[in-house]
Amino acid sequence: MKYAYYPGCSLSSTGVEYDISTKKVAESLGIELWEIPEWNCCGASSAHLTDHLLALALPARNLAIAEEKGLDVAIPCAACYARCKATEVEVKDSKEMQKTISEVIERQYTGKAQARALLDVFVNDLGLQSISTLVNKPLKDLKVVSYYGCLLVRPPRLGFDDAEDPQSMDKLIEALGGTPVDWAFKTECCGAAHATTKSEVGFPMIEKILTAAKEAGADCIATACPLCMSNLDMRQTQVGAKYGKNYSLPVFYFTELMGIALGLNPEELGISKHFVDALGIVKKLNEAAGRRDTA
Amino acid sequence: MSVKEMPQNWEPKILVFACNWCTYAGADLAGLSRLQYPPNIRILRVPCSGRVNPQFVIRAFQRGVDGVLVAGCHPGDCHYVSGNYFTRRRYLLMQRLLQYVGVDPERFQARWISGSEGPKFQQVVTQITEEIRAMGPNRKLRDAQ
Amino acid sequence: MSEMTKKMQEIAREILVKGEAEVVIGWEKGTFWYLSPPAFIDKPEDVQRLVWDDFCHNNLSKYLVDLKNHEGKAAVFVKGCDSRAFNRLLQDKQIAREKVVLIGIPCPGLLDQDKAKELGKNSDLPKAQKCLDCQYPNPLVYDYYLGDKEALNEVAATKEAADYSDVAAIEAMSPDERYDFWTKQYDRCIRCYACRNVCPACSCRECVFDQTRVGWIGKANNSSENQFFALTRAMHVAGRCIECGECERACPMDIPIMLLNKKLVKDINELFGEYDAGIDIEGKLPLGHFDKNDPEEFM
Amino acid sequence: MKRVGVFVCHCGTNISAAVDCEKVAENAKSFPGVAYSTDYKYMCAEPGQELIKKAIKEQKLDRIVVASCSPRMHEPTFRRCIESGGLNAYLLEMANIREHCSWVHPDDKERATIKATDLVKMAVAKVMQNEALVRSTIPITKRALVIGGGIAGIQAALDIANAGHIVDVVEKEPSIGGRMAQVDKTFPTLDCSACILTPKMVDVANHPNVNLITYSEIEKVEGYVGNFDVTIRKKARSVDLKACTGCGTCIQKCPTKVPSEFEMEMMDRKAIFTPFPQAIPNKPVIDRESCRYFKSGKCGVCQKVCPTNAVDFTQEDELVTERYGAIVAATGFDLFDDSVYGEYGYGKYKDVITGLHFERLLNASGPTMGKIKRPSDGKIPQNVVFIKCVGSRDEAKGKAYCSKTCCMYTAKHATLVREKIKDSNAYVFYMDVRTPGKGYDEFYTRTTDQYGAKYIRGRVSKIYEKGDKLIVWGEDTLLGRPVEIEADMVVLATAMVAKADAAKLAQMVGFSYDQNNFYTEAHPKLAPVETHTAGVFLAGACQGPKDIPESVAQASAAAVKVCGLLSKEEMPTEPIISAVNEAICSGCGMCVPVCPYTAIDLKVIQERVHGKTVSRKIANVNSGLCQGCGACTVACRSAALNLKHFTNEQILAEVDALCL
Repeated sequence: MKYAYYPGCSLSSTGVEYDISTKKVAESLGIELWEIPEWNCCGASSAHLTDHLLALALPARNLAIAEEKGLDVAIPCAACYARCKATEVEVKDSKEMQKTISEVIERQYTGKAQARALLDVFVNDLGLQSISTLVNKPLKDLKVVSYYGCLLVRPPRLGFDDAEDPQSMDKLIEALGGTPVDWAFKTECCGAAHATTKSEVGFPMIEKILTAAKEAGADCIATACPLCMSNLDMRQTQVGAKYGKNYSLPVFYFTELMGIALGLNPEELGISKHFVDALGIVKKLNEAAGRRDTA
Repeated sequence: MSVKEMPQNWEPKILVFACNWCTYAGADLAGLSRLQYPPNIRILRVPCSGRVNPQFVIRAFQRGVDGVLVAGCHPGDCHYVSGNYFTRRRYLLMQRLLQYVGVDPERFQARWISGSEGPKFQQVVTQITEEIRAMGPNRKLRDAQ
Repeated sequence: MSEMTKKMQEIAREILVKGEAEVVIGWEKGTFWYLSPPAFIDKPEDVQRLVWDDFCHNNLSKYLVDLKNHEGKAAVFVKGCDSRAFNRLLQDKQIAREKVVLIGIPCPGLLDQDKAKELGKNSDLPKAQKCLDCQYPNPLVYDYYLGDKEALNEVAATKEAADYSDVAAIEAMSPDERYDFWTKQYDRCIRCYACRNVCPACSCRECVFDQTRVGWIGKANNSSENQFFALTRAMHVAGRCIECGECERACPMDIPIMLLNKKLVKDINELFGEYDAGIDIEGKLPLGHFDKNDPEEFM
Repeated sequence: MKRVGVFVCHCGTNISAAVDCEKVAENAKSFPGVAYSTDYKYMCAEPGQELIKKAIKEQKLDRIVVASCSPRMHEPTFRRCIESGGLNAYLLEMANIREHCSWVHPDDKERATIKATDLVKMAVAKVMQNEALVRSTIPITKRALVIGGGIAGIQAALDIANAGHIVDVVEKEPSIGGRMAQVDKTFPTLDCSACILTPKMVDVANHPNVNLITYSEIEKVEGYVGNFDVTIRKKARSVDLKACTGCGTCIQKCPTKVPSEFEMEMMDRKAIFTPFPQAIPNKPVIDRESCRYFKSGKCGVCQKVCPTNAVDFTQEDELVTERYGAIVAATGFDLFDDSVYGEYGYGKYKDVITGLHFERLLNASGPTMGKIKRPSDGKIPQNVVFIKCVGSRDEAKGKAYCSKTCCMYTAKHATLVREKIKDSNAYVFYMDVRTPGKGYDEFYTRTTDQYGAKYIRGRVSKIYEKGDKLIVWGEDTLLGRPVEIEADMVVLATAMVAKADAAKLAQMVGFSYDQNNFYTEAHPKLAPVETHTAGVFLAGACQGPKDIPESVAQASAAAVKVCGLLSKEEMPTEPIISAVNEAICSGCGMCVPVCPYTAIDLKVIQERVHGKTVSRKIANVNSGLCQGCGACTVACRSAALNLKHFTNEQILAEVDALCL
């Protein structure tokens, strides 16, 4: 299995551990990721607030490079994925737009190279069955709420999973030997950049998600988006202080959890980079496994 | 008057196959509403656009018609339930085939015109007449006689 | 004698001796080395006439229509394209399955007869045009199979996908160029109707071109009538042509008839979804049904 | 020698102002076949018609062309005219020189005249090939079939029966009554559904002209208007209806409990059961899927306790075939599957239910004896949230159409919550409130003003459980604010959808259905109860979402259509239909799937070939079903099929004439 790989800007900055864990896990699973050479920013929200064509042309360039190679593109970041998917769909829908974009980027992009969420690739292309056979350190008794965020499975007609009650990450957690915990905040918005620019709007949103995860009885949260990660992990102490709560709720990229279950070194996966201590829970997991082994 | 007889004041002759229930009624409505259009079209009434055999179309070109329009009810509105869906399939192909053998796309067209679309009837036949007038007499597929 | 010829003769003899069929339709050597016309064998001692070589072009399934009212069974050899022809006729209800014994032959592709005639016996001959992008070299339906039973698709398709570059080349011309091209082709037509007679999709009891009373077509042999014939025939086989190329081979005037048929195959695939005729006899024909979501160009 | 008469009408000045009618009539004299040609001021008026009749006689005309207005206007007039002049009505053609010529080309008399001449020329060429056609008749079987025993079916059957015709009602379930039997109260009057339905159920059951066939399905339909041969599968009931007295002992003693479909699975029934207490026939049926005897061979308690020996495990499905003159489809509706809305948690949270569940909770014989209680813990809810348009008006996940009844039943539910539960709150999330109907808007106004239901304009984005509450997040779009409600119960106003097997029945009978599988009426305005298949009529929600009064009205309308048909001994058929040239037809069957009326089948004929008798298949047009569209004629490559009055020869002649 081979895919073009589009990490996106976040994965070389705040979300570097997502990048690290993605690459490590893919390697262990035998998935070849070909990083798109000289990839450019997907345009994020800035581009599509500014100019429609720009918002499509930016991702189109990356997709076009992958298309030349004949590869679909695996994209970890939910926001990058959403922008790339939107481009793919628009190009497929409109020959005219396809032409315009090709003129702008000076490359051909016909929509043949598909934008694929990394989670989708793992769950639906590789398959849960194949993943579970490779698990050697199951996430035994680890209660995980899967947090998909608002972009990964939306809009409904483009998504690879139910937009309101997605299941793929939960099933993945199960395949890793963990205990997926059902909750109602899977696709609730984390507030995105509001935590920075308008904390009075953003913080309550983060608070709701963390509280719900806690109430659901989760040991940790799994996510697929670097911005969600920032909000839930980096802001956790700050939000807790504001609402007088101590969540102590580790947040993982789902790729990190996969890495742990596949037996990779947590440090090498980048888990030590988290703000809320996440190594502790991994350690406990390993100790429990050790006890089971000796018992 | 055929093309040969009046080469100077040539006027295109356009045959319209109109289904009885929609397009023929739409043409009637255009009349009732006194919507004017060029007097170049001749309507041939058929019960359903699904009755229009492609051979009729080729025959019309053979005999010297400059353009052919096949028109019927909008998909879903067919008086006979599904006739126009077959029309659509058949003439999507036929149109491409005619173009493939060199017939200019303007010469053969198909349209959905409902019984309430008098203005659309006017607009469609006006447009087709003007397109074909600009192209001149049709020589393709024509009988030499 | 080739291995396959031997097998053919053996099975033909067996079938005739056992009385499984009264006649076996196969190929035999013709007047020239590059001709292998049909052979109708009804006596076991005649089976040595049968031959399998690079020139067994004739689509034998069509002959079954002539045996429609024959009481006994007929056995017939089928290549991939012949088996599609058989399915075509079955779907058109022109033959009864139970009256036919089918003997399948995997076909690696046949050689170009015209080139053989031109270049001579010991030259390097190209494949026949129709075989160049054949997708169905193996018979789809048979009672006996003369190839390797284990390898179900023992001969690979000649090309990965059907090749429409010849059609595309014409599409790329201007309307006037296209018209001139086809006029040149059909000006040659002598309206012998050999293309129709050999075609497994042409199985009408009375062809419209013979209905002079209705007046579909005039007797005059001119460009206009010839093109009426060409276009009408193309529409009549649209969605039903099994691409055996027999029409083109049979044409004494070398008119590229398959260029019309392939255009329709291509358009049907593009407009209504991939469809290969003569594969699924239960399935609906492209012009025998519709989809409410068919492309809409007539608004 | 054919002698065509051409009559050019001036229509006062309607035609003659733009077309030189005299010249057109003069030109026509030179067309092949024309023996007489003239013009007149008003051809359709009495003197004009007399002129035609006189000319037929004096000029020995054998076919007529009238150049005047649209045939859609006066074709029947002139057909009658030439018929009384002694010609067959179908030896007429009309050239439309008014709507298609004078009215649209008022300013170019020269070219309008040329065009009118061409149109007459085409009509003459066509009429030369016209043939006399004869209207024939088909006999009518005086028996009607109603498919579906809900309120629509019951009403249709009663009306047909009261008019003196025999009618069979086929119902799939063990009892008639349908959806209305599940409903508690009816809007806008709040009278009890059972109280108004059950008397009708009894009426229909006792009517001497009605024959109820319950627990049965349609297996096959053949034939056409006046003569439908319908095969009905009477499913094995395992209870002899004649012997059973309906005492109910078997039901009492049956040890197997399964969730009751009628009670929306909120209550159990037995394996031998009647769906509800007022069922008709009030005699049980064994659900063989759950019955212990059928699963393991053990038990048989019902048989042992039956005082009349009515339980019969050996019963088998029975197929009966009956001939009917007309069919009413009244098969009703199903509910949309709300579980596609992950955000509502239907199927996940027990207290998120549909409106039909709520009806059962309201019903005195339902699972809670009419007390509104939560399915999860039986507590009485204080805050009830209603969400409208669940599955309706939602192209992304549901259906594009409006389910029409939900606004009213949700108002009813909200009213009843407020009435039955002290200090309760009823919140209704809505997109629009649509209440056209007699007394409907007044009812809605009472719901909000008098009963104080809180209507919130907006959608719900999420429902989740928190403790024993359901947290409902939504938006009040009028205030532009998010709303959060701690609810005890959520009721979804679920879309009405076509029955899962609706398409199957339609295909079997041969009428059409829309993209949502609702049955298609022949005309949305002017033929709302007819189908495109003559003799098949529609009643109730099988045609589209409807409430009870509408269903009843449509049922009565369908009954009138049936009675109109059955009141005749025979009916005339339109002679413009397809015909097969048997000598040419090769029996390939291409025409069969293109016929929208299933009017063509293949039949076997015998013929002599080289001294032998051989049989072959050919197409066969059923003149009772064919409506004359001509689709088959184009599907037929060899032109073995031809459409009378619009033959290949006629159309080719018209095309040729145009260019002469």
